Amino acid sequence: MSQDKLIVAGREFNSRLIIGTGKYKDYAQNAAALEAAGSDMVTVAVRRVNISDPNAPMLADFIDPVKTTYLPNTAGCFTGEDAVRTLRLAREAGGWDLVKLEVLSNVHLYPDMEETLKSLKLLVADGFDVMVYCTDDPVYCQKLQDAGAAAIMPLAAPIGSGLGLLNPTNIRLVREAVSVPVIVDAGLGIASEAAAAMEIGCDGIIANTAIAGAKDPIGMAQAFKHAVIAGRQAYLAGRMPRKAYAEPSSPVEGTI
Amino acid sequence: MSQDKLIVAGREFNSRLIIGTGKYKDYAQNAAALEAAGSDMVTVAVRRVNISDPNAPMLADFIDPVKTTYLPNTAGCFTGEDAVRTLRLAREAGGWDLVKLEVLSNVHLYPDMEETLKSLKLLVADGFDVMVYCTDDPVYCQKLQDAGAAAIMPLAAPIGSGLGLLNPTNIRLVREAVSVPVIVDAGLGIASEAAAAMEIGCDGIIANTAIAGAKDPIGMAQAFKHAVIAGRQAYLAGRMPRKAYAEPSSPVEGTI
Amino acid sequence: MSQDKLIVAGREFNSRLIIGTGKYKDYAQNAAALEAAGSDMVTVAVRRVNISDPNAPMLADFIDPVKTTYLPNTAGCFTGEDAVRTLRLAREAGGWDLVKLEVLSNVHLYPDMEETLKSLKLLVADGFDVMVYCTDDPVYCQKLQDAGAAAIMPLAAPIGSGLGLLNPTNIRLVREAVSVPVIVDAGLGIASEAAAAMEIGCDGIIANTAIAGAKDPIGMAQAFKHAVIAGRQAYLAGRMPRKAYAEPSSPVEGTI
Amino acid sequence: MSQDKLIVAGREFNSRLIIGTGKYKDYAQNAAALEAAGSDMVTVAVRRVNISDPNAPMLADFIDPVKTTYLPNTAGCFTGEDAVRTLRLAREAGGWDLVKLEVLSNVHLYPDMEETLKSLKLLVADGFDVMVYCTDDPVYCQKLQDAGAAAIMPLAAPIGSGLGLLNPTNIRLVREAVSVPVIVDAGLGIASEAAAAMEIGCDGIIANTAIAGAKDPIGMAQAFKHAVIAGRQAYLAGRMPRKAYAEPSSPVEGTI
Amino acid sequence: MHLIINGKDYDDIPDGLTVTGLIGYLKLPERKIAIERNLAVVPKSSYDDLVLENHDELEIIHFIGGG
Amino acid sequence: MHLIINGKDYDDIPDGLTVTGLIGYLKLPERKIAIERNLAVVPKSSYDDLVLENHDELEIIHFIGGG
Amino acid sequence: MHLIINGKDYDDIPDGLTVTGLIGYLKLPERKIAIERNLAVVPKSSYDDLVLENHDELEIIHFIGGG
Amino acid sequence: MHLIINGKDYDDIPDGLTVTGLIGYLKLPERKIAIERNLAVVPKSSYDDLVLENHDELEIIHFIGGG
Repeated sequence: MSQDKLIVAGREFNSRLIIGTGKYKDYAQNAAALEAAGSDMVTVAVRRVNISDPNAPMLADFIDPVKTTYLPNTAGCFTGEDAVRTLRLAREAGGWDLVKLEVLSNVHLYPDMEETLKSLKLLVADGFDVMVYCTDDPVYCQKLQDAGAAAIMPLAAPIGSGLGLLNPTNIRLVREAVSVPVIVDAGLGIASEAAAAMEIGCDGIIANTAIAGAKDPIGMAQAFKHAVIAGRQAYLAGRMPRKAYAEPSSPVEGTI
Repeated sequence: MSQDKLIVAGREFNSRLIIGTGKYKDYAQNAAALEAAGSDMVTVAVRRVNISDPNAPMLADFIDPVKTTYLPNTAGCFTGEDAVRTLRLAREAGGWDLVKLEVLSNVHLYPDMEETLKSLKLLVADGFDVMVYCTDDPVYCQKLQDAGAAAIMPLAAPIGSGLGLLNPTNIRLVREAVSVPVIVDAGLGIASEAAAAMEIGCDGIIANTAIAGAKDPIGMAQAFKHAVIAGRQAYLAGRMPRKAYAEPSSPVEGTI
Repeated sequence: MSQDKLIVAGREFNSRLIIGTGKYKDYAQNAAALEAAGSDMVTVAVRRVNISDPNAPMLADFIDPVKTTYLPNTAGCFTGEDAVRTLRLAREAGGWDLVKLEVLSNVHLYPDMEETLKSLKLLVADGFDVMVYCTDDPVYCQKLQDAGAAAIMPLAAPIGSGLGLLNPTNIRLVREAVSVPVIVDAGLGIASEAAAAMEIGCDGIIANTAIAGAKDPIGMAQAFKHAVIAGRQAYLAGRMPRKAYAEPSSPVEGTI
Repeated sequence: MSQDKLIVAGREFNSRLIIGTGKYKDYAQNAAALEAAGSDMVTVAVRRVNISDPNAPMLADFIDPVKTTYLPNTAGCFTGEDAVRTLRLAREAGGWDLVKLEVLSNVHLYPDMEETLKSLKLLVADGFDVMVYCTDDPVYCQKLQDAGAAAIMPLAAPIGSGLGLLNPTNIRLVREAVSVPVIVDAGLGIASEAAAAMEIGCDGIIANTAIAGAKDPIGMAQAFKHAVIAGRQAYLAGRMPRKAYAEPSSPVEGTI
Repeated sequence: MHLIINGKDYDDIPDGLTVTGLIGYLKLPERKIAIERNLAVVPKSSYDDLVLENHDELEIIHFIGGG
Repeated sequence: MHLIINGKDYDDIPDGLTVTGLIGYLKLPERKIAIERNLAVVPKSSYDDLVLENHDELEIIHFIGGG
Repeated sequence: MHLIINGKDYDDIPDGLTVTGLIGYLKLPERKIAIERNLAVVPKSSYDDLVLENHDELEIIHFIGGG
Repeated sequence: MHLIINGKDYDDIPDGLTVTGLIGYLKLPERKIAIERNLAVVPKSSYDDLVLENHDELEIIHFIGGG
């Protein structure tokens, strides 16, 4: 499967699993989870430097941005303007154009699709490659693609809930409605759900709380690594048809 | 995870995935699927030799019983007597005691638990190590253990249906009701379902039609291999708690 | 629908909903729930009279056995002998032959099918009409019918759990495997689940904890009454086919 | 329950079930289904009069708009302008202000929320009381309420698919996000799904294909009538808590 | 005169018809219909007085079954 | 005499009681009960005639609420 | 002699064959098979010595693909 | 001079500092940070030349863990 790479905005990634960098015990555990997950992209947040303690440990000391692609997000931005302003700083800080847009609402942190689409247009005009966190509404997902999204990232369930893939039918409709990569982001709780999402034909998975919030984050990172590979291979292999009744798997003739 | 072996009746197996040998295009494809699945045990049927054509290709020419454990089944047996008679021949043919007991009914090929328990007692008395195909009835599964079953193998769905893990709650109750290995057998349709079964705490998976009946059996075999590893690791790692509402995965303070 | 009666062992019942008489605040509330449910059969337990307080309120003072059929159960019996002994006393006490057999195990109170079948044969030989609480194993359900069961009553989920209809596929297979009435008993948590069970083709529902354990048992009894009617009518009416994609419900031509 | 009316934009309705008028064999069958459903509101389409055959049967000959509220929809409109223009004509034709806004996309006939919100604002400014067909995105549903929607009507599944309540969690989040009535519209396939939607706390149900497409539409209309009542009463009664394990429903002491 | 009604051309409509006159001419049943003239809804109250003009574009609608 | 009723010992039961007599002695209400004597159900028809004997084991049951 | 092998009649089997002899006669490949004679499993250790008799019923099995 | 940095007032910043000067003054580690001055991103290329003015509003950010 080595040639089956994830390609976003012309960039190639070996792993279809993207992990977050929030909620870990510390950056060391985060780095170990990254190693176990085999990911080559992590989501990161943009925040003010702590002026009073400039020597606090920094993410870059544990996860090398040269070896691992940082995907700056706009978590905490509730308007398009904030999102654009945040990502312009992120671009200057990191020197790259690939970003994750998430404009959340105060309704269960669900993405605000109206503000998201508005922000996307500003960012695209500003030269960004934008991976967009969104709902599983296939119509809006298509609007995002038409506006230039580099990847469509519908939620599986409310962020951090671990409720799993709540609406596989909508994810299928989204998959069919767009041609850019579809990456399921937010809401997964355990590995098999990531496999199930990939089996629908999704191109990748983002997991943060499911891994960081497990009793053993390193083990769960390995589990997600294998689950994403399993789901991808199952999708490519093509599943057997479902049958309403049993069929023998051993020959019926020749018994003694 | 190298030390996390599947142990059945004192025998150690590196893989927790057991594949079938029925329904493949030919034995060559079967052997390739075995290689891809990384299994070290396969289920096999016991049938009459074709006297008129003694040179027909034989399973043993493609899958070496020395390197891969053959698990003879009693598919096609509808009474305990037939099952015992068949396995006694299998023992003489193969020279081993580890067998799979399945006594099916004519009701959707569901296992006949009354006959199955009766057969199990005969086989145990006869010195066999018996892995028992059964329903997901936790009471009967406990009876099977009490009668000396080496492994409890409840169905996920009607055999060959590909309907998936129909009743995770019962599989959980079975898992809690017995201490011998629990291996989900029959009815799975795609890789993520194998992962989900392992996440409940099952010790292994048997897959035949889901792999042999896929468009690309070799690819699906790889998918199941990774899915079983994923599910096992996720179970060992301990999942995050489910939450009814969203929780941010990025820090909320320090935004610009 | 007035002619669509539930017929068990030649007896006609207007309602397809049977309610329990356990767990209510008091018998008065129980009687009010019965009125709201519109049932004409209730399950009852057989217990020792309190010799030291013979004037304690009795069920028969609130629910008239002449107007409402008492269905004595064998709850608390863990062997066939106890079940038969209990029901013989029940028959003498009530003067009727229609009984509910439940032989539970100590594994999550799941029915012990081996003991249940044994008890059933004793009771049938003794002239009882036996409604049998059982698992959703279609093979064993057929054995129960063959042994003379008047009704097959598979559980939806562990008794008292309120987990709902865990395995609709098995209930469908049970429905297809027997010709006597199939009544889903135990495990339902809310009205829509009763409707869903009836839509599969079941002949009736038994609900106890779902009603008695609701915040407002009277209201929930009404809900179950309507749900059972809804499910029955939907089953008889024949559902629309499921479609993978949308279809307009308004004409597409003639728009301005 | 007689006082538990559905109130939309100050209008009171005795039934919480709204049925469609599309896809029936003929208007006579439609009228019979309405009678069986006990609804007092029906959705209707606005279309050009057939000039060449002015004597063709008309809906109003079978369903009296005086006794049954006509809810004109904008099915077939793909832009806000078309929707507004259509409903202005509908208002003149019928003489009422209560309308159903649906602006569909060409992506599986999913509602186009961007256009829908735009149209809603035009209609509200024009004095309409607007019941809005929408996705189950809680953020957009709240935007619709803020823009003056009289009722929020999220789809259960793609229209006409009969796939049922695909995402109960989102319907719950929508229910919690708005205070105006929430009416589940489109995608239901059978009665129990309507009950399940009401149990979440929805205020009503719209069903068209599920009834018109049943083998016996009259019977299915009755089924939906009871299902909506059942779900509503169950919601008001408050369900029992779910438990992971069994609990006896008969007393454990006093057995012989 | 010439009218466009529901997207079709009608060349032989008598001149000077009012909306009411047109309804009678087309034998449209006395039922719930509504008329749009050149993109503006025509109030029922003006049916008697409004005289249609050559090349007017009319939409004449009613309610039919729909989901 | 001594009887075992519902698993408890009763040492001071008057001798020679019939089942009917015992029901009256225990003031059991005239309601649906059933009695088992030494593991055999006692038919209601024999309540008046059946004389209980010393050390008889009785089970006296009725219907109560149950699922 | 006459043998019934896997349910079929074979009338022209040479008399006095041992099990080993029969395997050679039928040209069965030297592979994992097992033989049941009159419902009893024949141990491989006795193939050379066990002489088959007229009308013996034999089952000759091997492993094939199965689920 | 007075600067507002990340929303806080700093009254005692030496006058005439360049961005590079400020980074040194604040002992900010030589790591990936970015600076916004009065709502406009400051290109790294201009750190040496850009002289900060009294009352400038600065945002100084970096990457931290996030989902």
